[in-house]
Amino acid sequence: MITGPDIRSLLPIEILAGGMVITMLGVALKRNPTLTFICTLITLAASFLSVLFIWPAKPHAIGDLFLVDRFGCYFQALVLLSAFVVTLFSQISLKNFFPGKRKEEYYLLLLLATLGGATMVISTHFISFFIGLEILNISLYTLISYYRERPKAIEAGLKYLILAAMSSAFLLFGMALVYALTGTLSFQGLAATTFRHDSVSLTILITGIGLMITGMGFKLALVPFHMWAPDIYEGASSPISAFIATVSKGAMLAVLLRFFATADLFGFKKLMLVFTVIAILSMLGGNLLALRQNNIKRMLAYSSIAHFGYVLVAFIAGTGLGTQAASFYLTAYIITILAAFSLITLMSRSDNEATDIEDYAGLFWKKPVLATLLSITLLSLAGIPLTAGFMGKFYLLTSGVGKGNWLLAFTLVISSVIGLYYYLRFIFAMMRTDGQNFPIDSRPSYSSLTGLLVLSLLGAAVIWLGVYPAWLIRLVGSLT
Amino acid sequence: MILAWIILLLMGTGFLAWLTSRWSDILPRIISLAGTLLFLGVVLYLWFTHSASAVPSGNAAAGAWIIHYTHSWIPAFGIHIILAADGLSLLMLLLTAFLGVLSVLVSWKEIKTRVGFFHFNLLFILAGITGVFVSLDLFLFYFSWEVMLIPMYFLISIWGYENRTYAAGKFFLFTQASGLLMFLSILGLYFVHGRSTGVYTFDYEALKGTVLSQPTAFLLMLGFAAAFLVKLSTVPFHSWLPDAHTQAPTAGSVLLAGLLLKTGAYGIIRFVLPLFPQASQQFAPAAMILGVISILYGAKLAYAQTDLKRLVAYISVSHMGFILLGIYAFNQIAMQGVIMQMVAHAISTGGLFIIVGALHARIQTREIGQMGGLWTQVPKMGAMGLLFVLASLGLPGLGNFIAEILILTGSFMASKILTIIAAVGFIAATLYSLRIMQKVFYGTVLKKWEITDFGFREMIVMGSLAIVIIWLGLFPNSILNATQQMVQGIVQQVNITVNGPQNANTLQNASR
Amino acid sequence: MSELLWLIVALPFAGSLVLALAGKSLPRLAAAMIGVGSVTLSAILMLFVCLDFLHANPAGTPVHQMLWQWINVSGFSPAIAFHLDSVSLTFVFVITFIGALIHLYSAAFMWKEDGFARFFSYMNLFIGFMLLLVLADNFLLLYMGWEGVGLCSYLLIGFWYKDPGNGYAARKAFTVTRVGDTAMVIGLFILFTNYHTLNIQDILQAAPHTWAPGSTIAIITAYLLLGGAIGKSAQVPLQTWLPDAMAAPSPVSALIHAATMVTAGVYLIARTHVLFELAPIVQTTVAIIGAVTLIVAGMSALYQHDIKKVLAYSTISQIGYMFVALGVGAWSAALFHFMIHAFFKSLLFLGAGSVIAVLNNEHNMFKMGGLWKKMPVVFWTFLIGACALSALPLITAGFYSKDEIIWQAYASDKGSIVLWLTGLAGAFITALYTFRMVFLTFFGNAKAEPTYRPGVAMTLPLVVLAFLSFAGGFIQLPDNMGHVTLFSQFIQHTLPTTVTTASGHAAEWIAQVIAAIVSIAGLALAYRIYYNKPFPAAEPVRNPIQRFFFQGWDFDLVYDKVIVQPIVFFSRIDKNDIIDQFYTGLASIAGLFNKGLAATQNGKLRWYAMALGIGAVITLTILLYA
Amino acid sequence: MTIPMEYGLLLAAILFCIGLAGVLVRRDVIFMLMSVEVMLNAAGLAFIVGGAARGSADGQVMFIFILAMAAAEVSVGLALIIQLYQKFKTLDADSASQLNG
Repeated sequence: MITGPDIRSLLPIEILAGGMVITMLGVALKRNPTLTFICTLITLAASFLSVLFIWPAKPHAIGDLFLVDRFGCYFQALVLLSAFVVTLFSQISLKNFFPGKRKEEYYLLLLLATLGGATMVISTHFISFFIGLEILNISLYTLISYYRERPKAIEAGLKYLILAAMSSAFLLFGMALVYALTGTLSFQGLAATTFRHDSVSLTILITGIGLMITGMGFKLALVPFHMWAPDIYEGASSPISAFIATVSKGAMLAVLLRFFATADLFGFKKLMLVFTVIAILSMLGGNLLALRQNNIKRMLAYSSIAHFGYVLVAFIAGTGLGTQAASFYLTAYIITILAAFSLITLMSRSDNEATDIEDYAGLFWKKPVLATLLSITLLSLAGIPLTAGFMGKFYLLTSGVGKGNWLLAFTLVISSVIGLYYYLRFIFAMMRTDGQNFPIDSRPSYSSLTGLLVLSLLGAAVIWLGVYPAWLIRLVGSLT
Repeated sequence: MILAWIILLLMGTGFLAWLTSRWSDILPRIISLAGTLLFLGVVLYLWFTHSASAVPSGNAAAGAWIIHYTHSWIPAFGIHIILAADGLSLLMLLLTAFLGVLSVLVSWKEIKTRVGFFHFNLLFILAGITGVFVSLDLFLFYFSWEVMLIPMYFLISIWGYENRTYAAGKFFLFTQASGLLMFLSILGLYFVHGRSTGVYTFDYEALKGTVLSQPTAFLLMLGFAAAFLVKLSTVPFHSWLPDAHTQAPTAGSVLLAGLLLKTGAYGIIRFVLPLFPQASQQFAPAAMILGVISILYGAKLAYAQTDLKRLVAYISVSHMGFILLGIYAFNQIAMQGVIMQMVAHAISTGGLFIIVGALHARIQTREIGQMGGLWTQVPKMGAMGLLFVLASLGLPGLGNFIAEILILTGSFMASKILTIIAAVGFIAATLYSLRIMQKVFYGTVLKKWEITDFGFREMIVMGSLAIVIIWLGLFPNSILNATQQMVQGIVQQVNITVNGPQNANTLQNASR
Repeated sequence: MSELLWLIVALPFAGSLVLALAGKSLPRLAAAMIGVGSVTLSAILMLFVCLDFLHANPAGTPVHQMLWQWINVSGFSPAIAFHLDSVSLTFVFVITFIGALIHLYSAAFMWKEDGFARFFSYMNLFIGFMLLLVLADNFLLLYMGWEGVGLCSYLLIGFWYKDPGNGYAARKAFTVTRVGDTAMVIGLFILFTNYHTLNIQDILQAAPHTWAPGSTIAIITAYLLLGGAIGKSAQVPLQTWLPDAMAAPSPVSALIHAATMVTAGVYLIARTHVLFELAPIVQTTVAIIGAVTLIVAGMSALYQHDIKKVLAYSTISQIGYMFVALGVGAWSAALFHFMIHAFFKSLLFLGAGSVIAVLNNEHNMFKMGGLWKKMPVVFWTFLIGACALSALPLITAGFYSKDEIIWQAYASDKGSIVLWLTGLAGAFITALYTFRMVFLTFFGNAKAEPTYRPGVAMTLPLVVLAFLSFAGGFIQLPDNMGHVTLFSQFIQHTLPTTVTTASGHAAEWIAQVIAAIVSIAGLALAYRIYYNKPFPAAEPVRNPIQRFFFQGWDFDLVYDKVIVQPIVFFSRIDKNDIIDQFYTGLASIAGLFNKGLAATQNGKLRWYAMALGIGAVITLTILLYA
Repeated sequence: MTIPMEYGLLLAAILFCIGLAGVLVRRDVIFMLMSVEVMLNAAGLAFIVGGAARGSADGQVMFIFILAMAAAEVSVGLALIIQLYQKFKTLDADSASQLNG
């Protein structure tokens, strides 16, 4: 029986859905990309504000399906924020790559995907989780291959479709096994229920959880489920890559955290072992893969593999400090990576998306502002002080060391030193004085100006979090 | 508070210099010069007002801070902005300010491109180093420790010489890797302290009392040592230094040799010894051996080089060996020698680097094979070169001699064999130092260079350096008195915590 | 008066500083005024201080003057302070007085050279450091002077820097002496760790009570100090630098490499005599080293053709005599010979210098000859010097000083017949090579024409020194003839008297007669071989033995093979730092990993799917079987 | 008579593996898509079995959702495949590997 409080606490999702329907109707009445664009922005903004509005003092459960607590709301806010930025830059990107084509669907799909993400982060039940995930996935397939002229886009879309579907199959089968054993689909139930402790059922249960990890690990692009990431990042347009890196991964991380917390699996030694292995593989593998990568989008993809490896360090540290660290780090990472991809979008021209390291050669002396922002971004990813990335890494290490996971802490340190190398490569490329001119047209269009503004805001946020993170730490501290 | 203002002043000047560069190239120079001069003025004021309170007083507690400023930063982790200074810090600040002014001056002609950004980086390096020398919160310390690297990286990688990318990257990776290890140790210490006392804080004074089990202490100590030994370019962690020094622009080399290396020594004295007395005692033999190896290996490599700047760089390696040897001798004489060496080496090597830079600016080469007989054309430069070469070979009457004699006398009490081996370094120093004079200024003129002698600005720079190095040689007490109290405190603490008070006293008497 | 002591030291330093800063802009005359003036002033001051010292305290109680606290670190507190007693006064006298004369000489000698001001700035600096050395009241200050004079010697040897050969000689001098100095420094460490002070007098007083005679530590310390001494004083086996040092302008050789610096070793041993007396074996070593040196160097001098090299080797061998004296505990004899030697050897060097100068820088004696008529002043003074050097009996100061040493080498309680014989042999050789030099240079038929006659500025010092090396001896006469003991009494304020075992005037008479005969015999032999004989101007062909002696007993050869070559070789290998390779290795390993992993990203959909499956399998395996 | 749950799950597992094998061995994209469908349905079957064993309706509900989602997926998939064919003139999955490295 849906009650008033339920409706109130689901407001963000409702606004999203409602806004989307309205926008769709609007499109039906009159095709006008700008209008659609604005509607989308308004919807996202409204939804975001509603999150702040409903900011819950105490968790509010809606049946088994949803749990609207601060944690969920915080991640909803993150998702919506990222979606907002992505939308802004999508408009620029569309203008460059998709001139004179129909752009309205794009925004609708974006809203849909966001809705999926927003649903995932508050779900406490396999069904709600699954629905959110699939809404997100299926809209993503389309978004990735939206620029259908570009073979790469199609290839990426198809790859993602097959692989994501596979991973969903793994996830579902895992769920099914767990369900078969416990007879419940809610995270809570998994913790609560007791079942026959014979070897067979135990095997089945463990297998189930293992398969679920596979499915989730795929979404988070953790080694060894990471193969898709670089190709998709490269094939998709920069804003969509940003969307994958932020909304889709962030939402999945939120689910993972919530799932393990609610079903309290942190005590499950073998699981933690699995995650330790995955974390180490991801940290080292990601950074090593990126080491000599000349394509900045692929580089960011690989680095994001490593970064989610880092996050796992906090994740393994378990509830409390671990969750806070993960949330903090994810926030820092989202802001940074959004800045990065937005920058690529701004750099890009219709004939060429600025992805090669050569395109950035000597940028420092041609577009100092852009270059400075990109350097800040890269330094933040590298975890250098004065940037959000450093504080995030500090938080992660603290959680790791606090739990005495020295192995993980050391791997983190070593791998981030490796990582330094390729970030510096790009920074130095920008310092170079012999770079052949990459055609950056300097005609200040309205949209690129707003883009620059947003970008500067993101950059400022990175620095601010790096210098005065106390407020955010307090915030994430209040989540759990 | 004054300390915070100093740092802000430097950063502000940096930004200002960067902004004004769009209008003219001379403006940033003037602004930076003014800023650094102001910095120097303030520090000198502090020095003369406070060195009175820093003169040796009977009982020396290492916590006797002249200036102390605390402000909350990240309460959730007990992180505060704690800025404090004692004799050592003040001395280091003085050095920083002095070299800061000089590095602005030497860049006056050398740096022609992107002047604003250059000075921005220069001043941020100074700010970072200042932060390192005055932060008493371990988190803040690490923060500044890292902050000073980035601008230095830019400095090398933009205005450096032919092979700058490689050098800059190497420098950054080495320091980062070791720095992160130290950071792990800091966190470890943080948690150990927190668990035992329930107070989670990065405050140096609080952490100093932490009770640690032997192995834990040793491991944590190693983490710190890693960072500082790399910074001190101790063999075998030295290999970043020759490249960085060689490729950096003159100002960069001066700051690297004069200050960044010193942060390593400072870190050991300020953090490793007080935080881990026992562990340090365990580590001492190894450290002293490393020191001696550095002295000799550095000297050997210096003798082998044909690139003048690389040669000077290896001299630094050798001299830093003395510092390491002295620190781990654990007595006041050696420790004071170390502090003296920190200053003297900064001056002498700085002078040499400036001369090399001036030469390179004039003849576009650093190969000593290309030089020779230059005295005829540049007698002033030759004379200055002679002075600093003599300083670096430890001629009595110049700063380095005081430092080295104190260090060796002190270390002789700790380990006779090692000291005797280290003394061989004197002979080695003679070889490589005189080689510089011979190959560059004496001998037959190989190429007819048309070059001008030092100008007014350069003579100001070199003159001030010369005066300082001679002053250090004749009136070292003016420095030693300022640090006496702090040194006494640390040495006593180390020995007391290890041998118990009575032994410590006997050791004190022994050195009386 | 003696409170002006510091001024004696300060003046030369000031002069040097002024010349160094303003030298370029000053006219030569002004530079000369400053250079010569500063030293002359301190010489005059010295005379006053000297008189003051003699009158004020006949007891010869030392004067102490503290300028400022140099270092003060928990007990390690040497001061910049001076200690003036009879020994140091003797040295100060020689340094300033002869220094002033030589400066005057140089003003004329160097007039045409460029770098005139630089020369005088170096010379003044040297005087300053030398005074520091002999006046220092603590070992650290002494060491400062010690290194300082080494530096000046380096600078002056390499004064004509354009010739790489000079540079090499300079570096050789500095490096070889530094080897000795390092030993000395280690000695200082031992002294400090044992006495917690570096004040010389304190240590000398404390030593006998702390260290048992012949105790190991005393021996080690004494040996280390000896190391410093033989380095500076060019004794075997560290003598090789001095002959090369002749690359310096002649006045420099006269001042640094004959009169003052090279005798610093003598000063050090005399100054720390207590420590040596505590280690008898070391003192014996000193005597032996001296004996060996005086023969080795004498033989080499015999085969030189470069007039300055002859004098160089002769200096080495004369200092050998002093070492013998020190070794047998004839302290005052050693110092007496030091003073007299300073007179006549600087005289000889200056004389040789003028000869060389007027013959357009001709060093080879075989290309000279017949000069005695052409430059009489130089000849006569040189002759007096030569007589003093070869210790012709009764009339020369050299006789009285050297004879005392030879006698003490036999008579003192530490002396022995062997030392005595060596001394005699040395005396013979000395006379031989000295007059070989004289005859070759001044007699026979002229092979070169003097370009000019040395002016009064050059001849005046010669005359003064000639007078001293003739009359200087009469202040100290053997007790069997006149028994004048002004000098030894003066010295004995500071240093102990010599304990003689063999006594009786008869023995001494015999000894003196023998010594006289020996030196005259040497003269006679030289006369027979070299007087007015036509010698080819060209280098004489030498048989292996001659070459062996000519090359200073091939010490250089050995050192080159055993020490220099290995060092050079060692520095060649591993020029660019093997350790660096290790780190580059790490980097390339990472690179390999990158290649390998990048290969897996082959873009094949089915491979990706496979990877996903494998991942799942791995996960399950860990979960189920870990 | 009742079939033990394990048997049903085993059947589902076998189906799942068949589907997986299909994805791995077939080069034709359409067949890969079909194999994925098989995997999904295997999961669905497992839910049914579980639901039956537990006597709760959740399993069936989940199955409905899976069907819906699979349908959506196929539709998008086929659209993409058409595009693929237009671009690459083939349905061979491996031929579409511009993105690599």
